[in-house]
Amino acid sequence: MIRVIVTEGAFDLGAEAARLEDGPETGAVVTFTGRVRDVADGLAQMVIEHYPGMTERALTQIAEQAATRWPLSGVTIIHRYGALVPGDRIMMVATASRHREAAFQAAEFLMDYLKSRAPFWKKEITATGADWVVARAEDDAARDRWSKPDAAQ
Amino acid sequence: MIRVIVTEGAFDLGAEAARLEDGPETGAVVTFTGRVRDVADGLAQMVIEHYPGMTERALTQIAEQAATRWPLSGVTIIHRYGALVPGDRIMMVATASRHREAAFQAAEFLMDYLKSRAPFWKKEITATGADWVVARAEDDAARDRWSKPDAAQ
Amino acid sequence: MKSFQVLYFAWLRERIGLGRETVETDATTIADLVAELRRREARYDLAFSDMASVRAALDQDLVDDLNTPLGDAREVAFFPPMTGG
Amino acid sequence: MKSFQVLYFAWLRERIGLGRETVETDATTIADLVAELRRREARYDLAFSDMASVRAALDQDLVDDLNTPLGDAREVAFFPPMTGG
Repeated sequence: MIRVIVTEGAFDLGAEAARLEDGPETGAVVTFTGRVRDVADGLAQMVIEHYPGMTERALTQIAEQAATRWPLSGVTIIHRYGALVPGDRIMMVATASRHREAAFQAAEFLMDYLKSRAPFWKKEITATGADWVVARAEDDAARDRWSKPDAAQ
Repeated sequence: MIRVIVTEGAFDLGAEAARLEDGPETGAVVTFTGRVRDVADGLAQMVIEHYPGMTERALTQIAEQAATRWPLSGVTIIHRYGALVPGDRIMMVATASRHREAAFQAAEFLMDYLKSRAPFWKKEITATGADWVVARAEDDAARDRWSKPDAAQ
Repeated sequence: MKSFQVLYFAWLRERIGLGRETVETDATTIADLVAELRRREARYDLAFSDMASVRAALDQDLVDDLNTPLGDAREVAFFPPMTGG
Repeated sequence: MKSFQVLYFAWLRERIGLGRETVETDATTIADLVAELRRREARYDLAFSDMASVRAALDQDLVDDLNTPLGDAREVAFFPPMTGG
């Protein structure tokens, strides 16, 4: 039910969604895909570093938390590492449920947790240099909304 | 930027998402897919009736509203009609944006509006008879949350 | 007298027994048109007996209120609450 | 003295100049270990100069507080706030 993949290679969004839809009880599937955007001064590469071992462990824990919190029939998280170029897909999450609200909320939850709890670091390489991407305070705030007393269930 | 398709045929989720991702500015793509679930006493068919002309018009209006409300680089709505069987995909929406929050919220908005404002009616055919699906009050409530003063933007 | 294309969908179509007809009427609002149709025949009266479950569109735009004037519309549609998605 | 595998990622790895080393220490908390590393050499001192930008994991579990005891952990990792997704 939980599928976590950490890979240098590309992935097939359509095949992943179809895999998650399988079974008579799944009514709703939500997917999120993140891609490398170009930056103002021209992005040559985005290099993604990760912490082998901890990455798989953290992503699995985040998926398990979502599956505990919402009635899901499936959760998929795929995240790439290594050297990517603008337009490449970086990662995807997908959630399957009988109910659309659960599928949407669980997918947003996965993204918010993944952004600040999964050990990935992005470096942008342009013609003028290389810079580590700085974490956004909004990403911590987005994650913290799920632990408020009135957090959506 | 807006793509609305009303069809008897199947659609290709992966191809639709890839189409929406095109262009250097798209960072995030969210998709929702709805499928025919089986029901307790065995669903033979789900037959979907629609109002040709008004359907395309209503879906286009809903997509335009989403594009006004959030910074989207693309919106796709595909909805099937005719006779479907359990496991068939019924419909999909997809949204593309620089920002994941906008893509998620716009996709949820599309679903909430589509459920109660797009002229489709589902009929379930089982071994024991045929029944029109009854609209859920929750679907109206889900739609109305977008017109509250504190609605997410 | 004005002439309208009147369309019925889902169980309204099934109860009335047709999907589309031309109606000549002096009715000025959607609600007046419904009242006139109900007086015609029992199948119309039955189809429109629970107006809380009936929605309408004028020229393919959903109306929020059945007291909406027919105005210059050419097409009036009646149907149950929608169940797409 | 206990022995730990110490890992560094992203700009911490670049500033320190290595990704992994074995450290023998009497430090009892993560913060103690950081203090000891900073005393070693300027490159460690620089890498750990802004602790608000440093996160740590013990045996591949993120810790919320750098005063967490090292306990029986074998692997300690230091890295900047994460930027996946």
